[in-house]
Amino acid sequence: MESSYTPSEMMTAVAARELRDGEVVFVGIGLPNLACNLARATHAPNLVLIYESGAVGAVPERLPVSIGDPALVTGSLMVSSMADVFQCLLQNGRIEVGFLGGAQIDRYGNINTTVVGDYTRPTVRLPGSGGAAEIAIHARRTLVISRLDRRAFPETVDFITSPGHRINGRTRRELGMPGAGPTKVVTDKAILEVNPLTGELVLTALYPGVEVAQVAAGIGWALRSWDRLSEVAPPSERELRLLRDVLDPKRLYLKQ
Amino acid sequence: MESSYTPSEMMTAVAARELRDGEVVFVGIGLPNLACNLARATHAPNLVLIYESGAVGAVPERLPVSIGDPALVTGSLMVSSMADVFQCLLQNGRIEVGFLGGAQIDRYGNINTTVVGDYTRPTVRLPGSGGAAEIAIHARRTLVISRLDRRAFPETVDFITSPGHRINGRTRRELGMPGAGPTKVVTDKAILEVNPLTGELVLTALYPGVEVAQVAAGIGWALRSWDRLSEVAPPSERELRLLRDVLDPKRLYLKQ
Amino acid sequence: MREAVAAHVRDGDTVVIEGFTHLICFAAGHEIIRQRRRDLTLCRLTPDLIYDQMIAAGCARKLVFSWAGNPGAGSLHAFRRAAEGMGPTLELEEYSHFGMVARLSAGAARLPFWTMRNYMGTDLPRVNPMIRSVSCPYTGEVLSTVPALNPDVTIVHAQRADAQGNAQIWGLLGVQKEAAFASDRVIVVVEEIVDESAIRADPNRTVIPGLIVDAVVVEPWGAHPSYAQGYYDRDNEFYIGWEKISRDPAALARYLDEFVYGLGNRAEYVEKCGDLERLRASERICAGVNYGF
Amino acid sequence: MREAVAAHVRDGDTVVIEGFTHLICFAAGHEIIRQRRRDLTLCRLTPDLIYDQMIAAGCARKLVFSWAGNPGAGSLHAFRRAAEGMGPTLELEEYSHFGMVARLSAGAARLPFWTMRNYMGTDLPRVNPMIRSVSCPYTGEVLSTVPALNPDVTIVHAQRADAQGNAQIWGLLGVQKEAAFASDRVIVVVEEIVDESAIRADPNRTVIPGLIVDAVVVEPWGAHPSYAQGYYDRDNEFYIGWEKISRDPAALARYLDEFVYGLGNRAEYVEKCGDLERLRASERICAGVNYGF
Repeated sequence: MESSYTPSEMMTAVAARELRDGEVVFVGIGLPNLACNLARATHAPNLVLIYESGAVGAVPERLPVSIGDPALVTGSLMVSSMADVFQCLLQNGRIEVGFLGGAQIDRYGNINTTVVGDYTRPTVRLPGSGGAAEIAIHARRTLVISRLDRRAFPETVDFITSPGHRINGRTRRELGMPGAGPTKVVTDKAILEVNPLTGELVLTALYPGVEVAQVAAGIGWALRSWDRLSEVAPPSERELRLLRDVLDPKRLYLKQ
Repeated sequence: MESSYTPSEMMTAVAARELRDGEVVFVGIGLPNLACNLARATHAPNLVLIYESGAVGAVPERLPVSIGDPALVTGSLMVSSMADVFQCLLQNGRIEVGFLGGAQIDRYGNINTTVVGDYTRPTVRLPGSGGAAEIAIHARRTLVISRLDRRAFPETVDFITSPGHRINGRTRRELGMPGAGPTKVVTDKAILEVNPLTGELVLTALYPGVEVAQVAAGIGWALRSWDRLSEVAPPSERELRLLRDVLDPKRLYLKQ
Repeated sequence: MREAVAAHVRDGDTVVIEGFTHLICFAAGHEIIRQRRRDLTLCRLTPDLIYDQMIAAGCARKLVFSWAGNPGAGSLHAFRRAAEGMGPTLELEEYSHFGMVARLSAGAARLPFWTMRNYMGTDLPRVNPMIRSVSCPYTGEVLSTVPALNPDVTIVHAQRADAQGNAQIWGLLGVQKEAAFASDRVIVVVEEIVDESAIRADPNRTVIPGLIVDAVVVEPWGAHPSYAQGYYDRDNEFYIGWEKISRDPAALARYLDEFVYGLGNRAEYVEKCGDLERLRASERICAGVNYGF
Repeated sequence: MREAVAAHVRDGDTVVIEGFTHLICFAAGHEIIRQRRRDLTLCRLTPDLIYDQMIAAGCARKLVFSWAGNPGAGSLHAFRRAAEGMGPTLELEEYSHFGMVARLSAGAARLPFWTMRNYMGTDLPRVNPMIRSVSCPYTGEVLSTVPALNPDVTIVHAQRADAQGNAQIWGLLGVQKEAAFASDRVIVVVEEIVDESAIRADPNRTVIPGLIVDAVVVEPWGAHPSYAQGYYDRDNEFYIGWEKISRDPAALARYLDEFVYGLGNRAEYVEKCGDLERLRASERICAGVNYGF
């Protein structure tokens, strides 16, 4: 069964491959953190991990359980105040990659982590922005990791916490956003990428053994796709070994 | 000759007496620094010395030769960045007393440390504001130490670096300045204080053996004075002993 | 702590208990609950378990925040019940982390507002009229602004301070400095009081000067179940367990009875928690630097 | 240093060599003079002796500053001759310290301006049209503004850094952090290069992260005649002596010939200065703190 792997393991491996050596990454907890550490352990040893909590150049000795885990500080290169994190690093344009997730991601990559339903009378109250709004605006590009699900990928989000590529028809450039926004969405079945012309998320690559219909079934709008879809390589033995034996031995995040 | 003392010693002693125990003082080099340390050694042991360089609660083991002397840092309570000094301490309103000096001080307490003559073609180019402009604006009150001299006390300064009590006829309140400005001027012969009604510097106290005429001779405008002038006590034996044996044994600042 | 809260935290106050994951002063939150403060405007980037408890205890009239979740463990259900209209009414004022940091930065500088390049394309300004804009006097660019936040009282937990409140913090710094300078009154709670000479030996470590501090309280383990770098680790089991407790109002009430109302002070809490020693930090002591001249 | 200056400091650049009394990188200033850079816009709160020398050497087209004196010792006469129309023409742009700090803070945050409550009643806005104002979108209060300062290159002297330029500074911090983040290129000059592990052992001491640094140069005594806390004291005799040298253009030219043009690098300068050991700092090493968890 050595070739079998969980969707989480695949998503983590795919996200890791998106990171280039030496890049400065604004890291979140969970799969993004695992993806960054997998990249560091493989093709990107010089990746600089920055957490919104202020840890710069973190080399966590254990799997951080929160974005402010003490293990992110111990042995890091610098601790910044949060004012410096947002002003001197993020707004300054030093963050090359940001990671975002969300309860809802729509056709144009707008992300909602605030409310399901009406803002004043929500059916579900979500945590809110945290640093997500400014990460989506300032990071040179952002990667989204999310499992396919019609509720998670509606035609339009109930609330725009983090702006994507079209907001009421207006482009990021028109609105003056420095970063490129969510250019790629890594799901459990396929990869979606933004079509730079329309600002729409389109299907560009399938995971092994996945049909386009399975992907479309998890998307709340008429999903377009490239004429020629590439197939994404599964996690290598090495990637799996690192994920299972070193990075998440307790299977905290990679079980399913 | 033990009762004899220099003008510098008198000015320092007088300035020291102006400081109340526990006050937070923005200190300059030279006589202000000596005055603060004299006050700490006598009636104000809990005076908090802050230097614009960032040293907070400094207890200099030697006479600092500059506002950024390393002796101001060693053993201090805190080192602040200059952004914090000006925003979180000064603009925040935490500085109770500021010290200022100047090449020119006019009838309304306006101070010039920028140029003698025209700004664009000065006869003498002075160092400029440094932190003086914002100290004059924000410190709850400021003390000025300066020797009497008609050139140093003109009717009107050539350039307002640090605002006093009337600027083109407008009051500090009208201009929105939080602090009270230069309320007292300690000279080598007498003390001038602001008349809160007119904003004018007036003679309020004479040093021992000084005549009003001697003071007026060093002032470039028709100096008004209180009807009843108080006489300022000379430096006590204790004050002189501290100044000469402990605070400035090499007579760097107290010679004349 | 009892005296400090009694003297400095009043009904109707705007209260900030800061600390980003690190150094969250639960000891102060519990004492405020015990003293039954009411109508508080609670401000924090991440309300965390401490504000979830204070909301459940009825201390809060309003919440000002930017991320209201249970980091890595789920929801803050007392907050959610209120926000979803199934609990006591709670007024919400919502920003992003950068917005909250900017509000406290303006407060610390005693400026009425702070400027950011932010919020374009988001719905936050639509639901929060306090997010406004200003035009640059040089470029004409329109930038977003938030108003200053100047709390009545800010409570900061630090590793150590002297008797005057000169407080030293290492590890994550969050926005504690800005919150303290922005506040009218400041309570510093520490793991240990040290002699002034220990502070003066390393002045670059001082984050909050005593001259802005109104009360100093020693409260070992005062940040539990959050952590204090170099003293104890985060009690992650408690954070995970909170999901179950806060989900059930009755269970939450029982928790407050048992661990807050039922106890007189922090020492009793520490004793009741039992084996906190399991969280004791390992030794990773750095080298000192030379302050000589 | 030769390579770093050759690669990163270009004719016509806006250059910042910061350090408030502490850690002023004379080594870099001398190398810029040696490489005969021209038309530089030199920015510093306190031009100090280093910019007086660079002005005398003809490197500067413009000076942006807030206090141009020789701290505790007199005047900067090369600056004064220019300002008083008796030397080469030098364009001046003048602020107060707070204004310069604000300009660099805006630059570091990549905002076009910074807001202050300042300058009312002063003549500075009259002679500097870049000091403007903005209305608060909440209170309507009119506040003063300064434009961002974003240098082409900033040179920061630090006590130590690793090979990537993660730099640690203690003692006075000045505006080095803001200047470095505001700059397009950053050169970090240090008293000693340390292993990355030494930086990682005490991350709260790091002021400038390597990710914004373009070049790292090791230059012991590189800040002489200014000082480096924990390494060497200020050479006050030199500062006092500068009054006499800078007052006489011929003497100043001789100084530059002897101590700058006549030398190939900093090591030769240190040797020529003779007994700098007299300035060696005493030992006042602080205790370390625990980063364990």
